[in-house]
This record gives sequence, structure tokens and C-alpha cells, in this order.
Amino acid sequence: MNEKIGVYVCECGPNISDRIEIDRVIEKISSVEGVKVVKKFGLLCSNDGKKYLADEIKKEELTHLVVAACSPREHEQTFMNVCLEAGLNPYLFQLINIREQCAWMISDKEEATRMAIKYILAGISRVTLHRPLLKKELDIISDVLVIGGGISGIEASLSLAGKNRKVYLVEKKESIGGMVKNFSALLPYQGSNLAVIEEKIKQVQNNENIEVLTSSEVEDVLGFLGNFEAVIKSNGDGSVKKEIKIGAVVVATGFSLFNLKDTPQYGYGKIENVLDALEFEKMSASGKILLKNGKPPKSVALIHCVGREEKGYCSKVCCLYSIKFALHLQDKLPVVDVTEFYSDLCLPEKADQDYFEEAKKKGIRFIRADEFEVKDKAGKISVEYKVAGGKKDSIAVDMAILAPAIVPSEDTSKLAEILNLPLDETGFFKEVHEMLDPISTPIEGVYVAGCALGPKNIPESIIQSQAASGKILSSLIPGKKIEPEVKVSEIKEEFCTGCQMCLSVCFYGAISFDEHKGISVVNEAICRGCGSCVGSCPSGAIRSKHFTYPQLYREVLQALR
Amino acid sequence: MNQDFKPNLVGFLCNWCSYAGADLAGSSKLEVKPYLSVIRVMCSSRVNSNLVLNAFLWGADGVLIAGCHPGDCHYEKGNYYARRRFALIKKIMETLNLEPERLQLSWISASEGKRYAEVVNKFAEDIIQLGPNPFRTNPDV
Amino acid sequence: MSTQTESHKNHTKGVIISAKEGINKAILDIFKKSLEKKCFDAILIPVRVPDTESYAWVLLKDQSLLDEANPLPPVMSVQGAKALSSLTKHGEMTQNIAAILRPCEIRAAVELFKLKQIHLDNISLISIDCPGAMPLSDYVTDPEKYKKRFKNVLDKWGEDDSVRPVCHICNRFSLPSLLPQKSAKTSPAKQDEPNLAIPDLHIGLLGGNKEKIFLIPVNLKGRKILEKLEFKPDDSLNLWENKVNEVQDKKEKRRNEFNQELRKKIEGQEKFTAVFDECLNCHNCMRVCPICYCQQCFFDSASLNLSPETYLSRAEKKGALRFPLDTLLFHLGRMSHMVLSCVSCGACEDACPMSIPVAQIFSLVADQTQKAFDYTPGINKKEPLPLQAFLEDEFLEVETPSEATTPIEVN
Amino acid sequence: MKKPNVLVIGAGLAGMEASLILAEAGRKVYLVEKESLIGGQTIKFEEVYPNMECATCMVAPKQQEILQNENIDLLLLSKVEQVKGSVGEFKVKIKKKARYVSLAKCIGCGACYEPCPISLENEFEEGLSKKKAIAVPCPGALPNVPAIDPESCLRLNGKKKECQACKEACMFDAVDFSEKEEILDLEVGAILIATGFDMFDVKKLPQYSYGKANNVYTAMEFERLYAANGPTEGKLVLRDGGIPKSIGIIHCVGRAEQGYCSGVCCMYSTKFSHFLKHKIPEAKVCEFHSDLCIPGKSHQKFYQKTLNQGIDFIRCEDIKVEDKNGKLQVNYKNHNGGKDIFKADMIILSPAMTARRDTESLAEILGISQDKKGFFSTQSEKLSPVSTAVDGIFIAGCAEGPKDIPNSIAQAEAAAGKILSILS
Repeated sequence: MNEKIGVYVCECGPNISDRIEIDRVIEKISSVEGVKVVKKFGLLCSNDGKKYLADEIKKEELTHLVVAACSPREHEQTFMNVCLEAGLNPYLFQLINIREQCAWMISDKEEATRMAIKYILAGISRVTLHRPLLKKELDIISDVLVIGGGISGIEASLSLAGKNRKVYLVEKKESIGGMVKNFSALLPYQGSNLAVIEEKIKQVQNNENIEVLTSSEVEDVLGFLGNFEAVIKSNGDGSVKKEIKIGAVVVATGFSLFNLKDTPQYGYGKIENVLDALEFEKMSASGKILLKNGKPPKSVALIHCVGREEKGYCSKVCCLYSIKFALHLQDKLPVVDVTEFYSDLCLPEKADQDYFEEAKKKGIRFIRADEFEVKDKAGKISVEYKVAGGKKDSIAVDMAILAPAIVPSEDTSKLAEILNLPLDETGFFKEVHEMLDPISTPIEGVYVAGCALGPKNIPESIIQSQAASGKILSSLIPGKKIEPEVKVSEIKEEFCTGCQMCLSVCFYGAISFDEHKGISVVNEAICRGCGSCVGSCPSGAIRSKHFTYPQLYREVLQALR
Repeated sequence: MNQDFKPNLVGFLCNWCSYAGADLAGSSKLEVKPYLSVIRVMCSSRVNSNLVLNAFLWGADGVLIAGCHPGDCHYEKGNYYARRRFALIKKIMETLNLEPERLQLSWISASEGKRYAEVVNKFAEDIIQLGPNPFRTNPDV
Repeated sequence: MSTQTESHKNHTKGVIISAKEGINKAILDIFKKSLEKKCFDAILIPVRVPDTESYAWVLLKDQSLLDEANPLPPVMSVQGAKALSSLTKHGEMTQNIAAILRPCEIRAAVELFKLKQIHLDNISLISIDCPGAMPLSDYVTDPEKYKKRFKNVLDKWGEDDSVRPVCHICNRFSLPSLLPQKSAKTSPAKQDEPNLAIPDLHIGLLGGNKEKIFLIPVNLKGRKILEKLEFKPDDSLNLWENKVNEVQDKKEKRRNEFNQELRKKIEGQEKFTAVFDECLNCHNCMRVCPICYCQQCFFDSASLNLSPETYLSRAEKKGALRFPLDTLLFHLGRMSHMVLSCVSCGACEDACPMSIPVAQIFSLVADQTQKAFDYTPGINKKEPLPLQAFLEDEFLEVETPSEATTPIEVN
Repeated sequence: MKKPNVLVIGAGLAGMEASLILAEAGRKVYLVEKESLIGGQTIKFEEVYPNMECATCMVAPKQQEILQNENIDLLLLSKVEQVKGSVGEFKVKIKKKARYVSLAKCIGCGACYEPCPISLENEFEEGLSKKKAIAVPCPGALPNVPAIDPESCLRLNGKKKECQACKEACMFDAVDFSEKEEILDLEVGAILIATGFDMFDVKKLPQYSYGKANNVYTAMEFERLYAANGPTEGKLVLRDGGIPKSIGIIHCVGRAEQGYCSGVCCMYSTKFSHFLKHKIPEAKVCEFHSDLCIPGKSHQKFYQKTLNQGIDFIRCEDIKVEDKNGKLQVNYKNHNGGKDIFKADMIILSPAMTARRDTESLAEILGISQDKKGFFSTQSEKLSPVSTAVDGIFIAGCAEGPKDIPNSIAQAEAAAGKILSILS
């Protein structure tokens, strides 16, 4: 043992010195093997204190530093920086929390001192096992792959593409624009006219930093933030394959509509002039709102929440676009009587309610009802329903427009497999954290925006795309390197038996299996250092740097002294 | 029961919730019994039978594992795995009747300083009632 | 039990084969035929080692050598799953292999499959009703005697207690206990599809009182094999089925009583330590255990590498410290690592030079822990290992309640 | 080329998120917060729906990052006074009030609270508890450094010039009565408004008897009442000391007056029921709502779960709360027009989220407009939902309108993205 350990006890003013007999602590500690100096200081986190520590490290040529002061959550970083300045690897340092854990918790001075000594001894015996850890720096690719050419994908591409950032926009269909292209109009306060969208589409096509790959699909994506490789299959013309390197991926694959075959009671597909929302959007976009018989409808029923019960969630946008339809019908047709059937009006945004009031003023009828039956009665459509209180009722209309629930687009699960992303029970992509990190996924560098995450209106989708761009623009700066976590897991090859327990418990997909060697491999650029894999490995083949078994055992043994 | 018995308790606390909860207990100056030695780990899922059994057989009178409440894990799912691993050890100890009461799992959030104090004090009392871990003095272990 | 017969009624028809010249002969004839008919390219089967009384696993290609084979030897010298693992750990079989295994060996094989220590592609697993095996230590003292005694074991199925204690209380000795069951917490992986069944064929001995044996196709693959062998699996197998149920019920009962007794004997720190007092730390139990697949056991104290000083201080506290060290740590640790997959095959106990009832203890703990996790090892290839999965609302009882979690009483 | 700095107004969830992203990109961020602590409204919540996560645990790591990040210059107790110039070259005047306690010297031991002779209503705790003239608003507040309230401090308001109880108690010489308010001049390339929201003042609606009847609470009050770090340390005790056995939760308080649905009240009210039922299983909990607004893929599931716990959800109108000598009574008109009553010993009001009172003055300073609901207005009709009419000025979070947490975060990230792309 040729360690030169320096132990410094912070008095933290009276906070520690009043409640712990620091001198007894010092006396007890100084005899410990490997300890070169034990000293106390008034307030180590103060500027004087930091300077003092730095000087001590140099003067005493310390190989390890132990500071007994406050919680690591307060000042671990502070003292690690001091180590850096003084030329000591910051991971050869241990902060012992004798303030929160002893001085402030234990009123009996005798006991507090006893525990403080325990903690410091533990820290000393632990620190001697510390290994210097070095920050790694990885080069990054700043180009981005955007999957899906709808409004979300378009927005993401536009806000990302730049002079030193190329964007690959992959669209399954033969042209970009997505669902929005079918719309007759947008809500007045959500982008009043479609020109804005056509403009955006043009901008994409004219942007030399955006490579649009239509009739194409992503076949494979591998890698991690800053260094992904993807294979794009352009099956438009006999499946050409293209390999690209990108630093991040934005998934914006949008949505599709609930399959109305699953709710036959609405008569969709069986009864003439029963349309779904998308069909009506197209119809009114074409400017000809006509029945099959070529005449304009005189009465229209709009039915909300179709499939809501089956899917178990509210799709948020149906109430509003149904109101939009109603106003549009009134606007375009000389005489038309419009009725909206809803369960709960969902008007969650600040301008929504005015829009609804406007519709009411203009004579749109709103009826809360459920248990619908849509029937064909002598060429007319009869909508039968139950109102609150249980009373049955019905009306006859020329046209019925159904608002089906928003559901994940067909190839969501396929793509989830390719990207190794989780889905939630509704089948949409799952956020890494529903509240705090709503557009990120467990795979760092892969983001999801728009309706691929769940039902959303257009502004929300755009916001999410810009959010994804924000994350990418701040983490992938051309020429800048990224610094992955250093307290990560590593696998001792000779002990690994290849049972892949660790793979199954790693939430971030940081561990892969090397078929050739028959062992698991940690990708240090992805690992966040939680240590779950270590806990899962029966052979002890995985060690988490800075939290190794021997280091923790040392702490346990001291605890049992 | 031995009045002046001072149990040696080992506590594995996750960095993000429980350790923060402990800090809050301290900064709120709540009285906590001076028997638990806290060992900080990044996530409760780092703790497994290897650590717990060693502590226990080396004579720890009690071992506490504390992490974020289910659903709150800083690493999303860690504490669910931790719970299963703990349940296994607990079940083994129960079956062999090796005083399973000496093992405890508690969810303590960063805002639950008071709860931290409660949990630790209650645990200490229970263990004092139980007396020293027989393995302390067992030369065979 | 009832559910078991339910789930396996769908496919209880089979072939009745006469065994006038003895069970072995009957079985071996089937295998010879299967090699001729190219059902398999080779067979993994226990064979008596020439001029000895011991048995070894042999991968047979030449059918003439089958005469020395013994599909149901009186002892379990090597756990079949271990043999299968050493055969296929590093890649799948390129030819069709049949392996004839006891139920516990099949289940161990499935666990090893989940642990990626075994490849089951192109391997037909054939299970056989198992009457249990003789304790190895007894057998080697006087093979002749115990071979005779083994015949009696086969006659008095489940009654002769000269078999190893874990065999005597084994409740998974036949096909029904190898079939996936509907489970309380039915996860998608736990559906009861016949094609999830692990063995393709099962050889039934029960109820045939040594005059006939039963050949039971368990899944599609099994049926195909029988076709190739020109067997029509349409004999009804009530005889076998009823006997299985009868023995099963007896054994379940016996197992419970036995475990209750055992528990009394070993529970508590003092008794438990005493049980392992004689342990030599030879770690044979670990080496022969099919589930212990680690290259090096974590609990070979090497991995702890503690300084002498720590041992001194431990000795100081205790007054004395026994070496070699960490006997209990090894056993409890090994238990915590493998007991959820333990199939109670008894290999560990056979291997213990000090005849510590290690298999009985592990089997007892296995019952309890596996029940707690609603997990039966070796039944369903698709079901994840308990420590690889979790449910969000489970094991709520293991968390010690405190004010924040317990509702307040309103007077 | 020197990258322009960014001014972020408001250190709530949105402001913090944006600041961290901008700082990671290497931008210098001036984060202006008018309070003495960071974290905004979210840190008042014990749990957030739908997964009932502990808000403190969620937010604390972000707060720590903010305090430790060198690229972020945190200006507490500060207000934007004046903004001149245009995108890329805004000139900003900040008025920074005196804290009278040095962030550098104070270590948050709290020795100074106890000797202070003055105690006043703690606004952070919605007035449910008192605090000293020198104090942190709640345990665990970050930065963990008290501030002195100059209005009530005897020395600073001149009532007792010689008082220096706190200064004497402080071992770190962190208390400094001479500290003066400062004016800071900053140059920034872009500005992000993340000033958050206020709650509708329920006193305006006498029919709910708030302030008259003892046990009528606002949602925010209830949030603090059940927070583990709140005035009762999470114990559910009413103002009169009892434990509620029958609780009514009233939605849409102020919706009619404001003319919009706030989008989150149905969910947080459901959260309350969920908590109450868990805490007091035999309690009767009743939610009075108009339309249930539970958009989003996971919200209905949470509602169903709570419903199955045995909560009554009653669709009704004309709700009135009466105090019948100490006992509360909810009178309402049910869906088929009949009158009904519900007897309760606790009422929780779920008020609308409104624009902050200071929105108008700030809008003026920034030269941007407000919508007719009083929130800052964006270019949403131009499909750029986080941009304002003024180039280089952006909005995130509830400053733009009522929002839940994920949408605020997304907006913050979006605004940061826009700023990074226009200033690169």
C-alpha cells in the first residue's frame, strides 16, 4: 500500500462542528493505514475552502481524497472540480455525508460522532479501490433521418436542415404531405389556410439540404446518438437499397383511422352516404358536397367518438373537426340542417370553446347521446340514439359523417421492431417519460413526433417536431464531440456465460450479444450506469465502474464494525 | 431484550429518490436512530442477493433497500426488477425461517424526508426487539 | 391434477406396444426402427460403460450399439440436460437428434434453453415415465443389489423408498406435469397450446405393468414421427392415464407431508447452519447442477477477494472463524441464483460426499419460491425467466408499509 | 462567430427545460425568475397524473442541473424592466431585487429562521402555513437559501432598525442587510417567455362559499395539503382539524367567466379522488363536472381506474356550495334537470388556469400582443405555434395558454429548437 490518502473534515460552520467531536474523529482516523493527512476546515465549499483543498492535494501529493462534509447531492461536483484543478482524477475522491446523515439527524453527539467515524472509515477503505475514470469523447454525425413525410416530418426536416446538417426524409407513399393534404381546411386558429402547408412542402422540395426519398421504407437502423447507420429500401423501383450514416432519427409516421368495420352498428360501408371523416374532408376539398344521387344533402348528422369505447381513449381532435365540418356544410350549402352527436365535448385549448359557441350561434344542433344505431330507412339514413337519462330517440338525415378514433398507422409495430422501440398498450410509440420527456425514446438520439405518439392536433404535432429538432440541434452540434457517462457497466469476457439476462433488464438497449464470442457486450455510449445489469448477472461478470462489488463490500464491512 | 444493543443496519439507497429523501430528513433536522449505515447506489436494481446475503451473513442485524416508488424510477424500470430480486431473497429467508424480518424494502421519494425517518426508526426498533443477528457470533459463517 | 388431465385429454390417444421381452427391449426396438426409418440421424441415450456398472450419455449413430443402451438406468450419473448442453451450447444441431430424457432432465433442458446454454433446434425430446433413480452413493457400494432393487422400484411404482428422497416425493414424473398449464396470472406466453409442449413423444410405462408400454405423441412433430414409424396413435390410454393420476395424487400428498417434516428439521439459523456444518466446500453440488451454468460461480469466494485483515476482524468479533470460508454464503447464494429454475433432479445430493440433503432443501425452497413467482421451470419455452420480467402491480406485500402507504383510519 | 445569448423569462418547468437545452448547445442563458426559488408550480405537487409519480423526484434532478450549469446565469427575484432592439441584438434591462442572503455564503442550515421575530403568511403554501421573514418557502426548495422579505422584516421596513436576529444566528456571515437592488443590462439574441399561469380567483364566485366556509379548498391548496413536504407533511387534516369523510370536487370553476376549458382540471381532479380514496378508503368522494375533458391516449384509462375505485362522477350544472352551520352542502341540477344535494365536510374547487396578472405589462415591454383570453398570442394561424409576431421572441408553456406538463415541456424544447436554428 503506497496510497497517500488525504482526509478533510468540513466543520460546515457550527453545523458539523457543534454536533460531532471532529477532533476525536481526526484522532481516530489518522492511525488508519494509507492515510497521510487528516485535517479540518471551516467551510470547504467556500472559495477559500476550495483553494485550500487544491493546495493540499498538490502539497501533500495525495493519491486519494476523502472529504467528510455534506451530501454528495450538494457538493460532490464542487469537490470533483477541485480535484480536476489540482490534477487529481476526480474519481479518486469520495465525499462522506456526515452533515445530513449524522450531524443533522442524530442529536446525541456521542452517537453522531460514532457514526461519522464509521462513514469516514468506509469512505477511506472504499476510495483505495477507486480507479481513475476518464471522460471519453466521441465524434458525431450531425445529419438526421426523418421517417414519415406528413406535416410532422416536414416540420422536423425544415427546422433541422442547414448548411452543415443534411436531412434524409423517408416517405412510404409516392409523395410527401401526409394526411393533411386531404383536408379541406384547418381550424381558423390552427393555421387558417392550407397554403401554409403547401408552402412548407415546397420549401422541403427546394431545400438542397433535404434529400426526399419517396416510395421508400426504413429497413434497418443500428447505432447510438451521434452514430447511427440506416438502410433505406426504395421499393418504388425494384427495391434499391441505400445505406446512410446519421446522428439522430425522428419518427413521424403519423396515424390512421379506427377501422369502422369493427363497429357495424354505424352502417358504414353498408348504407349509402355514411362517410368517415377523411372521406368528407376529401369531398369538401373537392368543393362538391353531394350525395350519391348527385344532390346536395339537406340534413347531415355528425357522430363523434366512433370507436372511442373500443380503443379506450379520447382522440381529442374529433370534436373540433366535426364542428369545422358543420360550419363548412352551412357555409357551402344553401339549406342544410346539421346535428352533432357527442358524448363529452373535448375543447381543451383556449380558443376551442369560442369556436364551439360560434357553431351553436349559427344554429348547429348539439345532442349528447350514445348507443347509436344507423339504419337505412327508405333511402334516408335514420340515426337512432339514447340521450342522457335513457330516453331513446332518432332523426332522419341525408348524410351521416362518422368521426372515428385516431389509431397508430399500420406499420408502427414493424418500425418499432426495426428501431427496437417500445409501444404502449394503445399501440402508439411509448415516450421514455410521459411527463418529463414526451418526445424521447429509450434509445437516445431516436425521437418520435406527432400522431405516432398518440392523437394530436396540427399545432401540437408541429411543436413536437420542433421539440425533436431542439433536442437534436443542442446535442448534435457539427464538429462538437459528445461525452458519454463514465460510470458505466463493463463486462469481463472470461466470466460471461452468454445467458443474456443483462440484455433483458437493460431499458436503454445498451447491451448487445456478440454471437461470435458468445458473450454480452456493453455499448458505453448508451449505458447510463444504473447497474441493473450488474444486479441481474449471476456470474458477476458485469461490473459497474465506481460501484463495484469490492467497493460496496468495503462499505458494508465498515458498517458492521 | 438487551437494552444497550446497538444494531448494525445496512441501507442501500438509490441516488435519485431515497438518498434525496434521506437528505431531506437531515436538512429538516428530523431525529433518526443512529444505527443505519447508508450505502449509496445509483438505482435499487443494482442491489442483488450477492450484496444482501453478504451483509446478512457477515452479521448485519438488518438490511434495508430503498428506492423510488414503483413507476418513479429514474431509470424507468429499475425498481420493478429490484422488487422481484428482493421478493426472491425474502421468500428464501421465509422458507428457511432465517429471520426474514431483518430484510426490508421501502419506497421513499425525494420529498418524503419524514417518511425516511419513520422507516429507519421503525426498522431500528423492530431489529432491537429481534436482538442481534445470530450470524454475528456464528464462527461457521 | 384435474386441469392437467384436461389439458392433455386433447392428445391422450397413443400407441400401445407390447413389452413381452421387457421394457428396455421394447423401447430400444422403437429407436432401432426410428434410425432405420431415418426419423433421426442419431440418438442421445444413456449407455452402460463396458465392463463397469456405470452409465454415460452417448450420441449413437450405429444402431447395433443400441443393445448396450439403457433408456432408464437405475442411477442418474450425469443430468441429461448437462449432456445435451455440452452437445449444443455452441450451435444448433445440423442433423436430427433424438434425446430420451427423464422429465426433470427435459425441464432442466428447457431452463438452459431460456438461459441460452442449449439449442433445441433439430432435437426431438422424448420423455419417459420416471420411477426415480437410486442414490449414487448406495448404488456404487453394491450395483447388483441395487439393480435388483430397481426392478422392484419399477414394479411397485412410487412405493419403494429406496430411490433418492427427492425422487420418492417427485410430483413431476410423467407427461401431464410437462404440459403448459393455464395460469392464475395468465400472461400471453402462458397460453395452453399443445404445440408449446416441449417433448415431442412421451414413453408411458405406468399402467402397463411391464407387459406393454405406451407411445404418446405430444405435438405435431411427435405425430409425424409416429407416422414415419408406421404407428397409428389411436389406442386409448386410459390405463396409463388413470395410473398416472393415482400415483400423482399419492406423491403430491407425500411431498407435502415430507416437506413439512423437512422444514421442521432445517428451519432457523441454528439448524440450518448445522445442516451445512459438514460441507467441505468442494462445490460438487454446483458442478453437477444442470442449472448452474456459470463459468465461475460468483460464490467461489475468490470473487470476494477480501483482505486477510477483514477475516481477522471477523474472527475477532466471533471469537473464531471457520475455514474454508463462506459455506452458507455459497449455498444461500447459489440458491438465490438458481432456485427459481430448480427442477429437483437430485444431482447435487448424489454428488455430495458428505450426503448433505442439499437436493431436498433446494427442492423445498424451489416449491415455495416458484409458487410465489407463479412460475414452473421447464414447461414453457416462451415464458420469460422470473427475474427477466415484472408486473407493475405485484409483490406489494414485500414492501414494508409506512404511514404514506397505509390508509388512515377514520374512527 | 460569437453565438448570441438567450434570455429565458420564468424558471418553471418550461423555462428550465429550454434553458438546459440551450445551455447544452453551448449558449449562455440568462434565466430570470421573479421568485426566490426555481421549479415553478410543478414542485408544489406531490404526485402527477396519470402515473402518480412524485413531482419532486421528477423535477429535482433538473433543478440541480440548472444550479450547476455554468452556461446558465440564474437571476432570482428579478423582473424584466425594458427590452430594446431586435432579433440577434436585444438589449434587456433586468431589475434584480435584493435577497439579503448571499447565495455564495449560505449553506442552507436554517439556523436563521427560528430567531426571526416576524412570521407571515407563506404564499408558496397557499397561506396554509406561516413562515418567518427570513425563510425558504418549503423544505427541499432549491436553491436551498432563504430570502428576507423586506416588507415584513423589522429591520428593513424600519420598524426595529436594530434587529439583526438572523444575522447573529448565521455562522457564515451570509446575511447582508446592505444588499441593494440592482439593474442589469444584458444583450441577447433571442427571448423566451415561460412565465406560466395563475389560477382563477375563486373569491369572485361567491356561490362556492370559498373564504366563507372553512373547509372549502382550492386545488392548489389541496395540492399542498397532501404534499409530503407541505404544511401538514402530507397529513389530510382539515382547517378545523378533522379528517374528511365526504369530499366534493367541483370542476370548471371559472370556466364560464374565462370562456375556455383549461384542459387539465378533469385529470387533476381525478388525481385528487384517486389519492383521497387511497388515503381514506371509507371516504365518499364525488366529482361534479360538466363535460369530461380527458384527451390523450392514457388519460381515459386513469379515469376508468379511478371510477372503479368507487368515485361518483356526476354531470351537472348550477352548482352552489352552502355552509349549513359548519356542514357543507352542494346543491346542483342533475342531467335531467332535477335538483339534488350532496353533503360534504370538504370541498375542493378546480379553478380555471388564467394568464398571469403581469402578462399585460410584460407584453407591453416586449412589444407583443395578448389574445382575447389574456395569454400571450403566438403565430399559430401561421402554423408556428411557439413564435410571436416579433422575430426572436418565443413562448413556451402555460404563458401561451392552459397546458399539461408534457405539452409545456414539448413547447419549451420546440422554442429552444427554433432559437437554435435562427441563431446558428
